[in-house]
Amino acid sequence: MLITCPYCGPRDVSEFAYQGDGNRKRPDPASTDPETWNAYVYDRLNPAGAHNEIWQHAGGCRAHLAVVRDTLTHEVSSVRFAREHGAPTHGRRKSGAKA
Amino acid sequence: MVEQLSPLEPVFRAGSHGNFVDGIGVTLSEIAPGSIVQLAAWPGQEKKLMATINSVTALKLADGAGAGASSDRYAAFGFAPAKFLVTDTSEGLAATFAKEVPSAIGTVTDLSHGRTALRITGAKAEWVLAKLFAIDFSSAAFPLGSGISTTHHDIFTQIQRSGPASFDLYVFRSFARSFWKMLCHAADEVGYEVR
Amino acid sequence: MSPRRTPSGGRIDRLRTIRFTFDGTAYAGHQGDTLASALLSNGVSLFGRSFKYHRPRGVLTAGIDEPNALVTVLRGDVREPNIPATMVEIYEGLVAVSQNRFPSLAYDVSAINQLGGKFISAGFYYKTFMGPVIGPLKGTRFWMLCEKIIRRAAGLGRAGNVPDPSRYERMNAFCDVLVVGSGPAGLSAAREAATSGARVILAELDPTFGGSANWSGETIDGEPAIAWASDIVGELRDHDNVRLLKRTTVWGYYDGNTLAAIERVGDHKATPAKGAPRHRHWTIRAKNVVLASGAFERPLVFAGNDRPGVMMASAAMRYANQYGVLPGDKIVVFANNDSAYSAAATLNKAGATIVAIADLRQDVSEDCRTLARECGAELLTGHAVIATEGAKKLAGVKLAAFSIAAGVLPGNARKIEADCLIVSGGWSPTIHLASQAGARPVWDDDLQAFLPPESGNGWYGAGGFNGTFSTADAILEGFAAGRKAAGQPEVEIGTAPDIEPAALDPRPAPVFEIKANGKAFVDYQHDVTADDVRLAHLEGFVSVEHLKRYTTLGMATDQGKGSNVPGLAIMAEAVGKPIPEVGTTRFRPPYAPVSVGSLAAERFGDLKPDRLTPMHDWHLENGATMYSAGLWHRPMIYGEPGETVEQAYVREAQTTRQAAGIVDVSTLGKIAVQGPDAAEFLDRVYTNLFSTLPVGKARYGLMLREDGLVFDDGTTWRLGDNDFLMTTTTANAGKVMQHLEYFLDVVWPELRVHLTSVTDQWAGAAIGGPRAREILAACVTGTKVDNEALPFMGIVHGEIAGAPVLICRLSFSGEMAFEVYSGSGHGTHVWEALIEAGEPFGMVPYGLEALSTMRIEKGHVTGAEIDGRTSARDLHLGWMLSKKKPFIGSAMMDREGLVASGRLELVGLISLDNRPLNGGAHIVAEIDTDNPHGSLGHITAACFSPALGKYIALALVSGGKARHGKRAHVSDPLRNRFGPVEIVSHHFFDPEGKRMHG
Amino acid sequence: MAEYSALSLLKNALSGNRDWKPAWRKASPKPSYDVVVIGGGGHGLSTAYYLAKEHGITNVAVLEKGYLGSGNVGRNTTAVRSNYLLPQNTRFYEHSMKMWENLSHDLNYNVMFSQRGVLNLAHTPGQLDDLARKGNAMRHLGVDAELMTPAQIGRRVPGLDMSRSARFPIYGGLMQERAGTARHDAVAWGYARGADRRGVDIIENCEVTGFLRDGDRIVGVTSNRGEIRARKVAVAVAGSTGRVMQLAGVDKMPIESQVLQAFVSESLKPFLDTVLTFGMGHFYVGQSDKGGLVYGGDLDGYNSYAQRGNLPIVEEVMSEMVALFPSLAPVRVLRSWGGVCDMSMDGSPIITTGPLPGMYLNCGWCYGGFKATPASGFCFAHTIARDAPHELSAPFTLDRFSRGAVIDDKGQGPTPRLH
Repeated sequence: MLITCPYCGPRDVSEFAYQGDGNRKRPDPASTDPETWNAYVYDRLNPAGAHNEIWQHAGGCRAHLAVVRDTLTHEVSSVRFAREHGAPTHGRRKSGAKA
Repeated sequence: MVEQLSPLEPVFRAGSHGNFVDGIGVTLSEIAPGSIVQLAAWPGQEKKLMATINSVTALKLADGAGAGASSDRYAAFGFAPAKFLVTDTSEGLAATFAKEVPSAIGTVTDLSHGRTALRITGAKAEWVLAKLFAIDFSSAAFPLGSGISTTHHDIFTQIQRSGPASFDLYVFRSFARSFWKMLCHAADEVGYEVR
Repeated sequence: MSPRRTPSGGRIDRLRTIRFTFDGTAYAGHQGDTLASALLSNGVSLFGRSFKYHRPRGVLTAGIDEPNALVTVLRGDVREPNIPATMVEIYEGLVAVSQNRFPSLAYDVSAINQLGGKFISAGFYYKTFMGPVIGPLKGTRFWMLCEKIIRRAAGLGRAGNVPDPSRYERMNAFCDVLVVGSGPAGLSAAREAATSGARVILAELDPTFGGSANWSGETIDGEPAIAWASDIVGELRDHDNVRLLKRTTVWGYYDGNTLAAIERVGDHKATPAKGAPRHRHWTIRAKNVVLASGAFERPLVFAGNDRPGVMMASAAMRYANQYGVLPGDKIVVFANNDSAYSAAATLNKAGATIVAIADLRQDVSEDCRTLARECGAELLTGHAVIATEGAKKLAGVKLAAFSIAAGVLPGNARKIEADCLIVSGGWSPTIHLASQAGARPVWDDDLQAFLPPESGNGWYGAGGFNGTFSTADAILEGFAAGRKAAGQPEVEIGTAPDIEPAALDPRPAPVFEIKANGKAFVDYQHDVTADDVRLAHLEGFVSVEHLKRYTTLGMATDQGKGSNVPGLAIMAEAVGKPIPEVGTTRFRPPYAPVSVGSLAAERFGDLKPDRLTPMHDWHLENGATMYSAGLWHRPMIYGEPGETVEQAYVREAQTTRQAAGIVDVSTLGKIAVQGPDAAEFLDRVYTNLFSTLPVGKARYGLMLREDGLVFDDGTTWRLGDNDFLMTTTTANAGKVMQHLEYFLDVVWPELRVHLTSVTDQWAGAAIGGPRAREILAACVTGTKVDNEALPFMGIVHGEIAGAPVLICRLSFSGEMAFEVYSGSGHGTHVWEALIEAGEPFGMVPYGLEALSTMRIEKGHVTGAEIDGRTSARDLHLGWMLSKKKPFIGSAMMDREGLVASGRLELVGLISLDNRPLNGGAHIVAEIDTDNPHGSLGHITAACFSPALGKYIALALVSGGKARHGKRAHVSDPLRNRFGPVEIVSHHFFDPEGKRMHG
Repeated sequence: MAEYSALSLLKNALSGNRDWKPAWRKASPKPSYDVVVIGGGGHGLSTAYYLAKEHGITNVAVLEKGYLGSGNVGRNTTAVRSNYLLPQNTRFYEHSMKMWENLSHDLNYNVMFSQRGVLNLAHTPGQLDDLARKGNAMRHLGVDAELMTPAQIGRRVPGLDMSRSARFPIYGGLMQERAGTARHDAVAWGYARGADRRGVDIIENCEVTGFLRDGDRIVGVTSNRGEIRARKVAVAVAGSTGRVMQLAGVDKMPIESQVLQAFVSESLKPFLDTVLTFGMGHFYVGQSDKGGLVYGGDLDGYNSYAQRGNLPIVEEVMSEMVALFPSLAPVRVLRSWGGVCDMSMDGSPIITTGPLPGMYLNCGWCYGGFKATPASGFCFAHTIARDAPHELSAPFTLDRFSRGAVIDDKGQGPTPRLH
């Protein structure tokens, strides 16, 4: 599997570290609402199909990437810098929608 | 000034090794620059940082990922978004940059002791490196002067193409000895000279 | 002259004779022979024994699909089992032995299994061997007795215990077009792609390029196919943009057009070239792939089809044309299609007698009739082989009239003497790689085969792979596929090359099995018969996967290359459905078995790199015993002659507490945290405040995970307003870095902070003990180190022996202590200067054992206590949880489960029987050696404390503090250590910290 | 249906093996059942079996999307053990182990449970202490465990690199002798046959396409074979939990589906008579009765439902194998495959009522579900029949996350790929 890092270009999956569901939005740090926090820390979207994910190019430029990848085919349809387009800063996309 | 001790010392064996009867495929050496400095700009400040690199080293970096250049004394390349590795044959580069790079532009991190710089040169350099890295080393994909960040298993490596058949590799110092042994092992097949 | 070698022909070098042994007997062959061709040329017919029935087996094929002729190749004491003799190139001194037989290949006692035939049919083991419900053999015991015997009988070759001295290597490659297979289609594709300027890799699993051109006997535009192929190979060699890989099997098609291949670099050599690997594991990232992998000829399923001497027709042809070997003198042909007629013609031309051709079809084309006539064979259309004769070698066949509709017709069978029966049951395209890439094959009624779709995401097919069996069409398809793969526009395809002899009709009759009495094998190696397939049906194991799993069909080392389709066909008939409705198998990597060593590649013998501190060599030179801490190597003790480990660390710790000691702490994770928002960032990631830390001071910090449990700890030093040096534990350095980077990049991108790993930039030496300050004062210049200049947690810059150093006064040992950081390249220099300065004060270097001892005495926590399940309060670090600010973990740390009573809390233990305590021992209220129970917790770390003169330990115990002063017991049934302990505070030694504050 | 025995084998052999009956009926769905179990894998089948056997609930259908046992019960590396650190896990898996010890007899189907031991290796003194902690925890719950010295290990496992100069020398190991391996497919088939004999309908090629609701309550399913109503709907589809729960409108779960690869070598004569795990990586290996070395390692480490993995893990696993057994470098890997694991947030499973009324959920088995098959079905059946958790599975309910009562045997926190 290859992921095309926006900085480094296409690289083997072995250079990347998976950081999971990119749809999660960290609650307001001042909030202590247990349900919100519980959902953030423990619950994950886990779709069969297009999935918004965060990967870190740990073995390269170390940037975190917002990746749209199909969990049925492993096909990567979009890769962007997370810090610029970080999924946590916006709501959840409709499943199947391309970034 | 106290000289830096090479981490390769006990395993650095100058001379010809491996299958060199039909010729030397690659030459391996340690570069030991005086300074290795990491420069990193805040978002939007990258151009200013590049201008500073230019004013200090006279190296002109093109726009775009991994762009780099080198002179007799300096080498510089981008290895991550808005991040650059700059080397100098002399010591003291970090201090120079610390004066030149205000905190509004970015940060300066001295890695002169933290990274070990190795050079592989020769007709078989691409072949030997391809044993260790999943990187396309052909000059079309990896042009002269440019740099990349990658890994060989646990060993994070930054690589700059320093010549048509020459690459400079920067590895964490603690891994340098293991990496050197691996590099020599990979070069056995083509015959190599350590210089 | 070997008995079966033809007087001329073949691609072997008859001037070069190679000597080798098989089962101890010496044989000779020629350069270019495989072990199979060389043994056949010597008249050998018995190659191996089957898996279950131990039936004698010969060689069935000439290639990678060989199910029967498996051998073990010996190189000294190193064993390479289960290699098809058809894939072993002979070399001078080759030693091969047969397998799965005792005492010998010819006389194998386990052949008695055949008598149990019907009893040990498919799946029999599920129905028996369960044994009695009561008594000494109840439970699993009876089965395990039986299993021992079954295991010994099963298995093929034997693996050795002697380490393989071979070298294996990896190669990463990138190309525009990877062509798999170098037959006419592949060569044509490679040429076209190369001409367009694309970067091309051509991979061929055989030792010679050309594929079927090597044995087809055809001419292409008037030129022998072999010459045509070598011309193109020569042309390709002249291209800079082409890499030719022979002996290279592409075995895996992974995501992103990443393909894996194994190149057998040294297997055909007696001794490898210096520095050359035995196998090279290629990872090829190709923009596009041309699959020109050809097709496999399928056996027919009939009684006795496994007798040595039965061979695939194409294989026989290949032995004759490529190796100059005749598989028999008197040959009978048995086929359901035309291709066997070419084989008959070839074998006849090479000198064999074709006794008869039994064709299952009633109607046979005029072309075939002519070929039969020309080779002098009796043509028996509408006939089938219903049995074979002979013991360990074919002596004759029995033929009967046959109709496709009714099967074997009643009437007298006819016996024909023969020493070889060549068989063709049609062809199955080699679609494995396409299937791995996700392609769904489509059944083709004409060809009675599964064909790949036209193209896939990233690949194009050509030739036999597509079910295109005429060489002319294969060349044209290769041309087109090569162009497409290279991204060239399609062009009008020119005229087809002129091939002689003309192609025969590739369509077989839809017959897979001839039903008659006797064992008819579908999967040769695993002894799966047609009756086994029907039994599976009877018992409801109808889906392809159930069929495979229940009968083991297709699970042998040949991976069902020949048996897959016949097995399906027999099941389809039993179910009464068309073949495609029964399904097909999805192929997975590897296409053919791959050596484990090749995949380990450069990591074979070197699993992980060594991570060494700058002072590593000094430690070794000064008697340190090292051990692994993750990838790092760290001194455990600096033992003196005759000392035990305990004596050594007690001496080291004691000396440190009495005078001074020095320890290498370079492995601590160090992260430069820089930028205008660095302090704010640290406030968010640590439980305590860092924005209030003045420049030139350090502070101990604690990090939680988001779930509120403790993650890591360490000191962070403020070197400038915007410049912090964070230290982490050695073990967690990488994880902490990743954790911080995640938050910066994903959660708080607005913070201007840069993180850089500077672990390797700094050599760290911690020097502690009552004399530590004096030692420093003796060697540090440029700064004072007294209490005023360097108070507790203060930081100063200075020099030692000319090298710049950064000194922080902090203590892990509980003594007056300092961490001295220098550039790594100066590490040994500074360390030696410190050692020299310390000598007059009696300072010793100490290792991890003494370090651990002193930290246990002080009750400091490490990874043993921060085990991912403990909270800050469990570790009595609740005081570090700031109430002034939110931080990572603050929202989750008070959940009911994390504040419940009865959690394991950190305590100290003192051994009351003056015997050592062990890490991992449990704590109980009352000892019960026979039936240990009631664990209250466990010991995390233990030592002999020189400061207390007692064996002590840290432990996590339910109830914790409430048990201080109470008695309990260690219960360590694993090491048979039981005894009384007193539960005390984890601050064993100098709880007020007088010593370190000085 | 006839009992399986040596005698029945002989009788059938004499009649040409023509009288065998299907191991289970090919049932068609009825309009309604007391319980519908979604998932014809090990856990679904054992659940149905124990519903019938322990609770007398026989009006049960097991719905399987593909062929029976096509999920992880047929894709795992067959290890059965109860060597856990935390008491909740140890108790549950030990109960399972006891059921395994009698399973072939219970099912009248030889599942070939072979108690040849599972040995965890330690490569530093610290690791050995960690193993001792685990082993002692087991012993304090009455479970067998022993420490082995390097010398003992060397004798038990010839071919293992025992040299002190090895990159990660072996300091010792923790052995559970009662652990071992079983024939994975046989477990599915045995439970299917057993459930079928008690009247359960096993319906293959029946894919659930949605849930029937009465208000909030789940009252059945829709499938490619029509509507099937049920008083209770049980979901036991580890590996597909995300997909099936999404059909019920539950799109967030404390689970990531990740792919785990496994490998088998070509058949070898007996080489390894135990199951071995490496302490410096995730590698584990056993040998099947057919002679193949069955082995695997780490997860690929990303979400996937594709049942296929990638090369880096292949290479990692092989590297670890030859690091332990340098003589196996010339031996060849024959097959590889991928299974999709429900990786939960604490590495422990979920057996629970809900999360919707009328629904029961069994999932989150990470890569350890096979060994749990008997106890999982046993406890899940109890949960379904009694609408309350069994004492053994009570700690494994869904609300443990919000309560902070996670069961984190590896101490890795909510990062599923690290469990």
